[in-house]
Formats: sequence, structure tokens, C-alpha cells
Amino acid sequence: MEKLKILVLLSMIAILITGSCQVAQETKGVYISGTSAGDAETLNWILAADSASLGYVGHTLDSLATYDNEWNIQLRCAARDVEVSEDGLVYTVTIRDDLKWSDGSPVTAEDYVYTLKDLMFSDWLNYTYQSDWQEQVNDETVFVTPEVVNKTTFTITRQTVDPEFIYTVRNLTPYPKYIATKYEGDIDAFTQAPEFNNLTYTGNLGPYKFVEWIRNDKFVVERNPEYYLGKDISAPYFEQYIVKLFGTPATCHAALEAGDIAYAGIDPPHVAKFKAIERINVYTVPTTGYLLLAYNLRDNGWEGLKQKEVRQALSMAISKELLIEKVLFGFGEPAYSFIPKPSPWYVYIATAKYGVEPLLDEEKAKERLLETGYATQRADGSIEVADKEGKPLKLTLVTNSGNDIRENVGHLVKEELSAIGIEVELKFVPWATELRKYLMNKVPGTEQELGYNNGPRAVSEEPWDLMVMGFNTHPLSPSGQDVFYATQGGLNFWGYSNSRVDELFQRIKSEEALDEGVRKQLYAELSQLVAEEQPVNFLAFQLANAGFQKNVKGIEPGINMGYNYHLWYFE
Amino acid sequence: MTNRLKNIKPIAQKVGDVKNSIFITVIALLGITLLLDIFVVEKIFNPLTYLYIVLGILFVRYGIPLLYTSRRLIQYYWQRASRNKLAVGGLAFILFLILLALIGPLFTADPTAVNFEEKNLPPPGFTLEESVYDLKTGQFITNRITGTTQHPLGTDDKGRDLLAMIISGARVSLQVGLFATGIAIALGTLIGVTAAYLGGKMDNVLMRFTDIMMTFPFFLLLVFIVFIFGPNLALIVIVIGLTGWTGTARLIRSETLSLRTREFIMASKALGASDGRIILSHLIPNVISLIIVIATLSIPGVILAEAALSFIGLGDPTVASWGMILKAGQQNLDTTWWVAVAPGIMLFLTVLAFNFLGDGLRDAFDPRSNV
Amino acid sequence: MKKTWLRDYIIKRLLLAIFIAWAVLTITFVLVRVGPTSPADKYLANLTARGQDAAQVVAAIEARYGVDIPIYEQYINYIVNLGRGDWGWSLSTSMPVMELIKTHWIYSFQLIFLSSILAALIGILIGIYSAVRQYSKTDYIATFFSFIGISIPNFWLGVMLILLFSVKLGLFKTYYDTGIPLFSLANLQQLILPVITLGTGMMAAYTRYTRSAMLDNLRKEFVRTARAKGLPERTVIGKHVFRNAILPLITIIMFDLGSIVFGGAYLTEIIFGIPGLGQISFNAIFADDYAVVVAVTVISAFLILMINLITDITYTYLDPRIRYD
Amino acid sequence: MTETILRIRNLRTYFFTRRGTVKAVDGIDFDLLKSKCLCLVGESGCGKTVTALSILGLIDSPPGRIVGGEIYYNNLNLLECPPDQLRRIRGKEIAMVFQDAQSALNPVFTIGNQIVEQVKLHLGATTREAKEKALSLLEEVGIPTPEKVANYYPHQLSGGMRQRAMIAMSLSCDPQILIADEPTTAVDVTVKAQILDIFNQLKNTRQMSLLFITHDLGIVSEIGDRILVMYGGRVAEAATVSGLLNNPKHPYTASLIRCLPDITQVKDRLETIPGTVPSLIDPPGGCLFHPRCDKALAICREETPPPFIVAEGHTVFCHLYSHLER
Repeated sequence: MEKLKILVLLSMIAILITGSCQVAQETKGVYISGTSAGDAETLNWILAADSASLGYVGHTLDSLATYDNEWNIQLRCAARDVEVSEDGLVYTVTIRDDLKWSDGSPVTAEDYVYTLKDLMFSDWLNYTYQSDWQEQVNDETVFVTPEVVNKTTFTITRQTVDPEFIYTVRNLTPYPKYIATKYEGDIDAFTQAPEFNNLTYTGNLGPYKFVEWIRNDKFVVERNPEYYLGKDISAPYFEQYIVKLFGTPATCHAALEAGDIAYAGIDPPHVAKFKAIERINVYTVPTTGYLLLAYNLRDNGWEGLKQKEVRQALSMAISKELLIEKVLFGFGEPAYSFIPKPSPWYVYIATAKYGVEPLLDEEKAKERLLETGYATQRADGSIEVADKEGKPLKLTLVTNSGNDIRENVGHLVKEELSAIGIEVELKFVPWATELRKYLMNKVPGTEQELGYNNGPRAVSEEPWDLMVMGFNTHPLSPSGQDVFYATQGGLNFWGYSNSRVDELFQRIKSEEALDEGVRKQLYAELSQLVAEEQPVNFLAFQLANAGFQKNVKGIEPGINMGYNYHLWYFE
Repeated sequence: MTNRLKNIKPIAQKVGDVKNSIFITVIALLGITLLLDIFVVEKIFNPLTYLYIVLGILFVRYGIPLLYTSRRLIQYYWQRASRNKLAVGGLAFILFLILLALIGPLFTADPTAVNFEEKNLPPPGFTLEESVYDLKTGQFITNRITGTTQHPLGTDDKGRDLLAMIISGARVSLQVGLFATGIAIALGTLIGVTAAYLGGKMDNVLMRFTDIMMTFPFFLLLVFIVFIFGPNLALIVIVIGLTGWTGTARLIRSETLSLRTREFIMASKALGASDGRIILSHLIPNVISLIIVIATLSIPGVILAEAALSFIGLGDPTVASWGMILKAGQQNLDTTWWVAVAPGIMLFLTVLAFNFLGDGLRDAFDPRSNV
Repeated sequence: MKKTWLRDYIIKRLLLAIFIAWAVLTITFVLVRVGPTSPADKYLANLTARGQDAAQVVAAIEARYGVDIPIYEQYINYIVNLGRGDWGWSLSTSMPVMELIKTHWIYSFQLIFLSSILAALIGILIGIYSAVRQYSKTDYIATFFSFIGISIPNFWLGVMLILLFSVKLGLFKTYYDTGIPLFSLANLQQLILPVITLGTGMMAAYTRYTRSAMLDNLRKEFVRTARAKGLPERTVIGKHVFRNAILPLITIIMFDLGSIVFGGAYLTEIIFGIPGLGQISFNAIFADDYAVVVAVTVISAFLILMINLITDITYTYLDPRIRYD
Repeated sequence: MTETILRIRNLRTYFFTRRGTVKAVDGIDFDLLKSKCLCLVGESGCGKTVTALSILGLIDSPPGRIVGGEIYYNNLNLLECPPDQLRRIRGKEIAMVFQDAQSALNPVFTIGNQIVEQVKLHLGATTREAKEKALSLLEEVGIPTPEKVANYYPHQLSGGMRQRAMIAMSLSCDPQILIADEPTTAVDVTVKAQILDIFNQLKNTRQMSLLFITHDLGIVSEIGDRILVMYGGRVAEAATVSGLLNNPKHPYTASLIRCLPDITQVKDRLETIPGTVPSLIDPPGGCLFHPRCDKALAICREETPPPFIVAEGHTVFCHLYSHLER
């Protein structure tokens, strides 16, 4: 959905700072970044659930560490990278000793532990991402236990092993304990705390300091001279950094073309035009977002979809190259599993590349349907697809209206499936309706609350068969996708269940996967299995296009393009 | 002379009964299908068709007899209105549009037929350079697309024929325009005239009710309700109709306020005419010129309101109204400009036609104007 | 001339306005909470992605929004806070509701105000001209010109203006810069395109109503008297006729401010990036931010009521025959 | 012999409508003598109001237009003088009073304002002077408490009061000629007498010439010096009031006088003239009155009757008097 796509772009910008020393540049100019996604909700980031809020705060507060385009660790507030104990249960974090809050008081391990124990894990705050810090201990959900060791060191102890927990730890950002204690226990007071809503406490923890935020207009931060990373090279080199909000993509593009803004994401149809503009550089970078066609494997979907061969047949009728060319204007790569190419765990899928030659063939697809009994062979040898009773097959495809890319994919799928004799009815519904009527499910006839995965017998309110969706895989911890593909996955709304897949996810999150070699092999096996099983038809990973004015220097295009944005400068 | 009137009376009475009985049976039938529709899963009619049927029946039951009895009046007014050439032109265009909306789709391609091979085709005589990125080489493959006469207005980004979409769009936009305005004007006029005519407490009550209704910002309320109950054309029409009447009510009231003190109203009161009769046969015909001005102005306004709803993503997705085409076209104005231009021009001509017709009728109905 | 009955009429109407505003507040308060959508909707997709079960997430969010307690209790708390002048906290923009409105209303107001003036001036002049020269060539040209505005949707016109004047010709900035001080020439300059976009839409209504009102009065007897008094044509039309046509005109101007403009202003704000009340209120609807929706509706309701009152009072000055006692 | 202030020669005013050309005024000649009152009398539709409007150039064109003739005011032909000069004469030297003051006065301006406006325009007076002039005018036409009335709006006055205010307005620039278009028709009988007194009184105090248009012969005798009977856009008979009333020559004038209800005699039915007013689009040949004339001769159907002088200052357009010289 629109917000997820933007999450990727903004998180690219937000992850920042490089270790290598840079020659000092001249500080000048105001860098304006244009976006047509929605405005942020709050600067009190611990309460936020939207990506824009995290993006804004990211300019003033660094996390412990981040990654460059090749996933090398870039230390930020952490003095050394997080150390993991032999048994993978104890994580030791040492922070820099020169971090200060705005009032000059030092940032200590106490602030980090307080943020975890008394804010995130508290019951009065309802922290939105609590599950990141929870684990299952003999089927009871428990929080990890953070402890202060000394002023600049603290540990986080787990009872179960999760090799990918380290990525969560590296992302940790602190709240000032000396301010937060004033509002402890009172969610309303905490929500409306002036210090947190105006970021008055950020000290030297970020390249910029908060100036003003005019809702639906712009978010303005100014250069932070005491920035701990920028002291010797007097980074950052922009006087001010402004996030400018536009009502529609068209006006955002116009502003980039007119030179009023320094950066804007460019939609596929306009990339060629911007490439032709001399004073604008367009970088095409991979993203972690992928388009997919989900099959309703629950009881109110077409029962044929429950069979792997049928799903494979459908995938053989839908061309990934055609989709990328016609819908994404070429800005996409065929996808066969949910692991994006830039991810270190990506492995080349040799076989089971459905939707691409040679496994893109209408006749083969029809044969496979014939084998599974969903087609009849006529005298002249031609195969006619039909359901068990011989009636012509009619499937319902649903996606959210207002998202052009997904509507176009829907139209393309309808066209291609009709080529093999399957009639598709398109249903475009608003996102909120899609969530309530098609995604959420419950066991019919019971008083069960609507949820995204209420077990095998649960069904959605409205029947559907196919759904065009867009998910995002965290490149470093693809195992997070178990929320979609594992039987108990929180968002496994289409009811896919495969014990082998569950087992692999389990092992990736277990002790044996501490050894990265083993984990890579497990991921490889998982990718191959998923490509073969076709729980969903993985269509394509999308490429994003970032347009910069030519005079912005220091940009390194890649998956985490924004990691060194504090070193960018105007020529 | 009077005895002829005498023997007509019983006949008229009988005919009236027959008409009433047919009318009641039809309404009963409709009620049953509605009940069936709600409880039986398979939808017999969608809500908008109900609206047509009800309006159709009302028109047959009350509209046609009214038109028949006042056919001489209509002939007279039409004779005066037709002197204004542009009004005739406007009416011709509107009739053409209605015809287009009704039978047009039979002659054109299927507006929903998607064909990605023919996407972004410009109108004949124009070309478009469209380039696709080749991942392997990192270069762009640009191909020139030239318009074909098969698609006189070109195609949109899904390869659908724009001419066909405009024609099917005409139906939607006209429906929204005519029905919503119809409901709004009828309500507005009735409340406005009654308030001004009765005056005193009644005027106060009605006007305060209008104030309450009017204080809801019209567009905010429309977006609000459509967002909550989901974008559906019938809902949009009804909501616009039920909330759009307040302006009309105030205008009609101010016009009737000055009319009320005129002699001919006093005279008919003196002759013992009932209030209802005075309102219907004396006051309303006199404000008809203002009603027409309001109607011709609000029809385009309503069509634009639907376009605005589509622009912010709340248009009925199952329907290709001009608003939806405009929204899609507006996003790529710099590349596929013709997608937005076609509905833009149609909207412009429709608005112009309604207003010229409105002018013609306004002057025709104005007793003092020397047409 | 002293109008004794006017004073108590105004007092009565003010009390009535407060009552109506309260009615609107209550209706909106209930309406927002009755719909199927809830503030938790937008959190659902992201949060459950973390494996938290949906019901617990919804309960937590609704508790924070304070919508978990029964409606009448919420209503009582709201009214009590309102009594203390606290319009509540906007959770979708994380700032007090009243402050949100205070900082953003000026952007909408200046846009609507300037557009109304532009539309009224040009619209009325064209209306008078085409009425006096009815059925002449100028009448048709003037009508044609005034319809351009109303028939082209302002979101389409806005984008065209930006593409043409800001991008191609570079005369204007492509978006509205809030950095520029409000009462400055630069601010006026950057408002030209938005005002044209919104103004042309409203202009047609002024032209049509002026023409109709003028035509109604042009043939009245007192026009002939005015000419018989030897008054120059300018005075006859400009003073005598227009003065009588102004009554229905004032109604349409005031009515326009109330409804259509608000919609048009919202779209113009989106296109030109003007952070006015339009964007605030519609984003509040999409974010189910009840406090802001109720506040904006009530305030604009009270504004419209005041406009109506002013309209009714100007009636009595414009047309001495009308009284409300 | 008193001097003529206004001379109309062969005035023709036509209205070009879709249904044909309406010859509202088809060749009229008459003189208005200084400080004398000439009454234009005739049924409605005989062209008397159009004549008045033609003098002031107030004919709506299209569809109306003055197609011929001259109008000499103090030997200045009003039809040839430039519009601006004509405009300055209107309301200053030639003023007009209309029939229904209710619709003739602007409803949204006070009486005082509408008078002051005219005085300031033509006499270049300051507002204060104009106000005083207005008050004195209102007093002259017999309106009590002029200060209060000056601030009233037309709808706040009674029919009679409005008519007086109208007259006051027309007198505001001491016009040479006052044209009164049926000033008493819209008011009830009692007020009618008061209005006529005002006109009579004005005739004496102001030496103003008066062109009085009416269809009511009863009024003519009280106020008129000379009388002109019009029929179908042409003059039927012109004479002194006493001469005409006592000795009507034209059959139409005679029957008009017979129609006058006589309070002294008891009659069950009022006299009427059979037939209807002629169509002005295709008028009957010869004398327009011949279809309704009981003394019509053969010639009346073919030729339009020329004027015959039956007595000093008394001419009649009727073939019955063809034996007299022209």
C-alpha cells in the first residue's frame, strides 16, 4: 500500500552516518526533500505507528548503528558493535561517552535501559512494537531483560535464541530518563509532553535540531553544530533540512522539475522525462518491496487453489516480464521468493521460476490443470479449463482502489488468465474496506473477534479468490516474513499452512542459525521451497527512482542510499 | 359551457381511480422486490436502479399528466425560448448527451476492455515517446507510439478506449448531475417558498432547520459520509441531494419574500384559495426563473463535486465517471495529456450547454422580457 | 435610521446561533463515532504485521483515543473540557486542536477571501455588462468567459497553471511557501495562481446571478423615471438598477462562502500546497481524528451562522421593505 | 397670442416586433402653448403615452424607434440634438410625472434622496441647498411634515402621498414643460381631486406649460385649456376644451362624451362604443374610426380624412366636414 512503499524510501534516507573520515565541505544551502505521502502523526516517536513520524525524528536522533549499501555496520551512538555471547542469549551494548542531552547532561546506559524497561515494556504506554522485544518461553510471552552494567554499557538477556534479534537491538534509540520520569504512568501527559512533541532534548544525538513543523506543509530541522559524528569534519553541510509535503505526486514532480526542491521520488511513468533533464540526476535503486498475487486458501476461496499444481499452473499463465514492462515501466525484477536480491540471505533460484520462460507457457498451464481435473480435453486435443462440474471457471480478484500499480496488475492478471479460459471479476475497494471485509477472518457461527489469522476454519466476510498485495521484507531479517507465511503467522490472512515452511522458520530463529553459514543454507532451502510451493505468486521486486538536483554531491546510490546523508553537500 | 364541465367530472373521477390503483400496485411490487433484495443474497437491482424506478414511476404518475395539461403553456414558453439560438444549441447538446449516454455504449468499444498492448495511445496525428527501463542494460528502450484512428480519442494507461469511457462517463456524470440537483432543487424550493409564504413561526422553524443543515460544510459532510459508508454512486447522489438544497432554499425564500406582498397574491388569497394552492400555482411559477438559474448552475457544480470526490480517491471505483478519468489523467498531464483533456472538454461543453439553455428558459419565463 | 426591533432581533438570533452550533456539535460528535471506521484502522496493518493479535491492538489504540468508554460518557467529558476552553488533543497531528486551527485558519481565510473578491469584482462587472447588453455579442463572450471557470475542475486547472507558469515559464514557485510573511507582496505574488484557480470557479456563479438579478430590475418602472430625470446612463444602471439587484446577489455571495467554496478551497489547497483548514479537516476525517473533525465542523458552522445573520441584517438595509419584527 | 413652447410636426413612432410593425404614433401635429395646459385624450392604446415618451426620447429601442417628424422645443429640434444635450434637457426643462408612483419611485432610496439627486445634477446645488429645495417642493405639493417624509421610503407612504412626492420630484428643476402621464388614474377619487388642485395651482404659480395625458374626459374640463382627441395613433379632433365639450364635431369625440356617466340622470346601462380599438399593425383603410362610426360614408373607407377647420382653433379629421376648407 502507499504507506509501505514510502516506508522504504524514507527509511533509506533515515539510516545514516559513515565511519570513514571525509574531507570537510563548505556548509551552505537549504536541502528540501519533497514527498507526496501523508504527514507524520507525532514526534513523540515511541507512540508512533506510521513511518513518516520515525522518518522525521530520525534527523535528530541516531540509532546505535546502521548499514551502508553493502550491509557493513556503520556505528552511530554505539562505541563498538553489539557483542553477542556464545550461547546467543546475552547482548552487550557499549555506547559512546561523548553523547549529551540538550541540557548538557550525559546520555548513559541508564537512559537506554529506562527506555526499554519503563517505557516500551510498560503496560500504561502500550508501545506499538512490543512484540519485537518479546519471546516465547514454555508458551508464555515474556519480555527480554535489559540491565545496566556501567555508565556506558548495558546488557539485554534473552531466554531463547533469535539470531536476528541483533538487528532490532542496533536500531534502539533512547528517551531521556530525567524528562520521561515526570510523565511516567500517565499516558495523556506523556502524549502531550512539550519536550517530546518539540524534540527539545535531542542534544548532540543527531545531525540536525528541530526548528518547526507546520502540519501538511513542512518539517524543518537545522544543522546541529555539536553533532558527535560531525565534530572533526563539521558535518552536516546543509544549513537546514526541510521535508516539504505535496498534495499529489504531480505537483511534487513539478517542483523537482522546476528546481524548487532538491530531492523527490519519481513515479515510473515520469522517469524517462527526468532522465532527459540535464540538471537532474536520477538514481534507480532496488527496494525491499515486492508485489504478489495472494490465493485465498481458506474455505470461501476456490477449492482448486488448495492444490500446489493448480497454483503453479496459474503462475505459469502470468508473465512477470510483461508485468514489469507494462505496469512498472521496467522498474522491477521478477520475484520467486520473498527474499530481495540486495539481502545478504538472497540465493539464486535455479528451478521453479514460474512466470518466466520456460515455466511461462499457456499450454503447459492448461495441461497441469487437466492433470488436476480442472479442465476437459476436447476431441481436437484443445484443453478447456472448467471447474469440477464442467462449468466455466470464474474467479474474483480484489485489490485496493486508488493504488494505480495494483489496479493495473489486476487488469493484467485478468487479461492473461482469460487467455487460458479463466474468467476473472475485478473488485477494487477502499483500503479500510479491504482490511475489514477480505483480510480479516473469523470462524463462522462463533462469537470470535475478527482477526487476521483465526486458524484454519476461519473465513473472511466476503468471498474472494485472488488478491494483489504489496509486502516489505526487512533485508537483514527476512525471517520477519513468517508473520505472512508461517501457519501461526499474525498476518497469514489467506490461510497458507506448510509444516516444512514452519519448521524452517523455526530453525532460522533457533540456536543453530547463530552460525551465519547455517542460516544462509536454511534461507536458501526456504526460498527454494517457497518458490516451488507457490503460497502466493511472487510477482516482482520493485525498483525506486530517486531524483536529485545535480548540485547535490556525496550521494552513494544503493539499497540504503541515505546512510551517509549527513555528508551530502551543495556544490 | 358549465354543463360540459359537469359530465366530464365523473369520467375524470373514474380515470383518476384507475390511475391510482395502478400506481399503488406498482409501488407495492417495488416494495416486495426491495425486501427480497435485502434478504435474498442474489441482488436483483443495485440501489441506483431503485432510484431510477421510483423516479420513473413518479414521473409517469404525476409528471406526464402535469405536462399534458399544461402543454399549451409549455408550447408557448418553448416558442419564446427557441428564439434564443444558443439556448436551442444548448438543449440540442444536452439531448445529444442524453442520447449518447443511453445508446452510445452500443456503438462503441467496451470501455472496460483492458489491452496493455495498446496502452497510452495518443489521439490520431499525435505521437508519444514512452520508454521502458531495461534492468540488464540499465538503459531505456524508447518506442514512439502514434495514434490510430481505431481509438479517435486515444487510450488511457490501461489501454481502454477513451471515447468509450467518455460516453459511459457521460451517463454517470449526467445521472449525478440531474438526479442530485433534482432532489436538491425540489427540496429547496418547497422549503424556501413555504417558509417565505407562511412567515412568522413557520418561517423561523424552517429557516433554523435550514441553518442547521447549511452549517454543515457541504463538501466536508459529503466526504465524511462517503468515507464512512464507502464510495457508491447512489449514496453520492442521495447525499448531494439531501444536503445541497440549503442554498436554494435561502435564495427562493428571499425571492418569495418580495413576491409575497404583491397584489396578485393578496387577490388570490381574497378569492379564498388555499395556502397550498397559492404556493403551488402562484408562487412557484413566479420563482421558476430563479429555480432554473439555480438548477443550471448547480448541475455543473454537482458534476464537479463528483469529480472532486474522485480526485481525493472517494469516487465510486466501479464506475468510469468523467471525474475518475480526469483524476487519472491529471496525474500524468505532462506525458499523456489527452487523457485529462477529453473529459475536461466534455465537462466544459456540458456546463456551457446547461447554462445557455438556462438563460434561454430564464428569459422565456420572465414575463417582462421582450423576447 | 434607528431600528429598535433590530437590536432584539440580533440578540434572539445570537442565542439561536449558539443553540444551533451546539446541535451541530452534538450531531457531529455522535456521527463520527457511529461509522464503521475506527482510529485503530490505520494501525492494524502495521501492528499485526508484528504478530500482535488484532483485538488487543484495537483495544489499546481505542483506549488511547478515549473512545473505549460509552458515547454519553465521552460526550460529558468533552463538554466539560469544552467549558474550560479545552478543545482536546489532536492525536493525528499531536498538538492541541485549537492551536492547530489557530495556526492554519489564516491560510484558508486569505485564499477564500481574495478569491471571493476577485470572483465578485469580475463576476459582477461581467454580469452587469452582459445584462445591459443582453443577446449581444459581448453578452455571449462574457458568458463564455465566465463559464470557463466553473466548468474546469480546479484541481485540473491548478495543475495546468503550475505546469505552465511555474515549471515551463518559471514565473512562480511551484508551491506555497509558508516561510514568506503573510502581509507581504511576495505572499500576494505566490497567491496569484491559487486565487485564479479558486476564483474562476466562483466567478461564474456571480456572473449568472448578477445577470439574472439585473435583468429582473432593468425593466422596472423606476428605471424609466431615472432616465426621465435626465440621469446619465452610468448612474441609472450603476446606482438605481444595481442597488435593487444587490439583494439576491448578497444572498448568493454569502451562500457561496458557506458551502461550495469550502470544497473548492480544499482542492486548491492540496494542489498548491497551502496548509489551510481544508487539508486539516479532511485529513482528520481520513485519520478518524474525532476531536479535530468536531471542532472544525462546529467552528465553520458558527461562522456560517454569523454570515447568515449578517446577510439577514444587510437585507433590511438593502431593501427597506423587509422587516423581521 | 401666446407663444408656442413645443411644436410637434408629423411625429411618427413605430415599434418593429416579430408580429409586424406597430404604428403606435402615425403622424401627429400639435402645439403646446406657453403656460397653458393641453390634454391628450383617448382610449388606451391610442398612442398618447408613446407621444409623451417620444418627446423625451425615452422610447426603448429595440423594438421602438421614432421614424419621422420634428419636435421643436423653443425652435430646437429634439430629434436631431445629440443625446447628451437631450439628456440635459430631460428632467431640467421638460419633466415627466408617471402614472403609478408605487413602481415609478425607486423602492430602495428615500424620497428626499431621489429629489436631491436630480437637483444636484441639473442645478449643481450643494447637498444642503438641494435638501432645502426638496423640502420646499414637498411643501408646495401639499405634503405635511416634509422633513419626516423626506426620510421615508416609497412603500411607507400612501398612494396620494407618493403621487405628490412624484410631482414634487418632477418640479425640482423648475421645468418649462411638465408632461403628466395619467397622474390621477392610479389613485382613488378623493385623492384625484387633490392632485388636480395641485396641477391647477401649479399652472397659476409657475407659468409652466402642462401636457396632461388622460383617458378621463371628466378631468379635462377641470384642468385643460386645449384638448386633442387621439385615435389609433392619429389625431381625431383638436379644440379648446369648452369648444370641444359643448360642440364635439368628430363622431368619435361625440360618442366619447356620451359615455361620460352623468350623475344627475338615472340609467340602467352605461353608453359604450361598439367594436374594439383598431389593430395598429394592419390598420383599416381610410379613416381608422370608420368601422365603428355610425355616420361612416363610402369615402371614409378609402381616404384618410384631412384636417378641416370648423371654428377658430378647432380642427377635425372627418370627411363629414369636407365641405369646409382645409
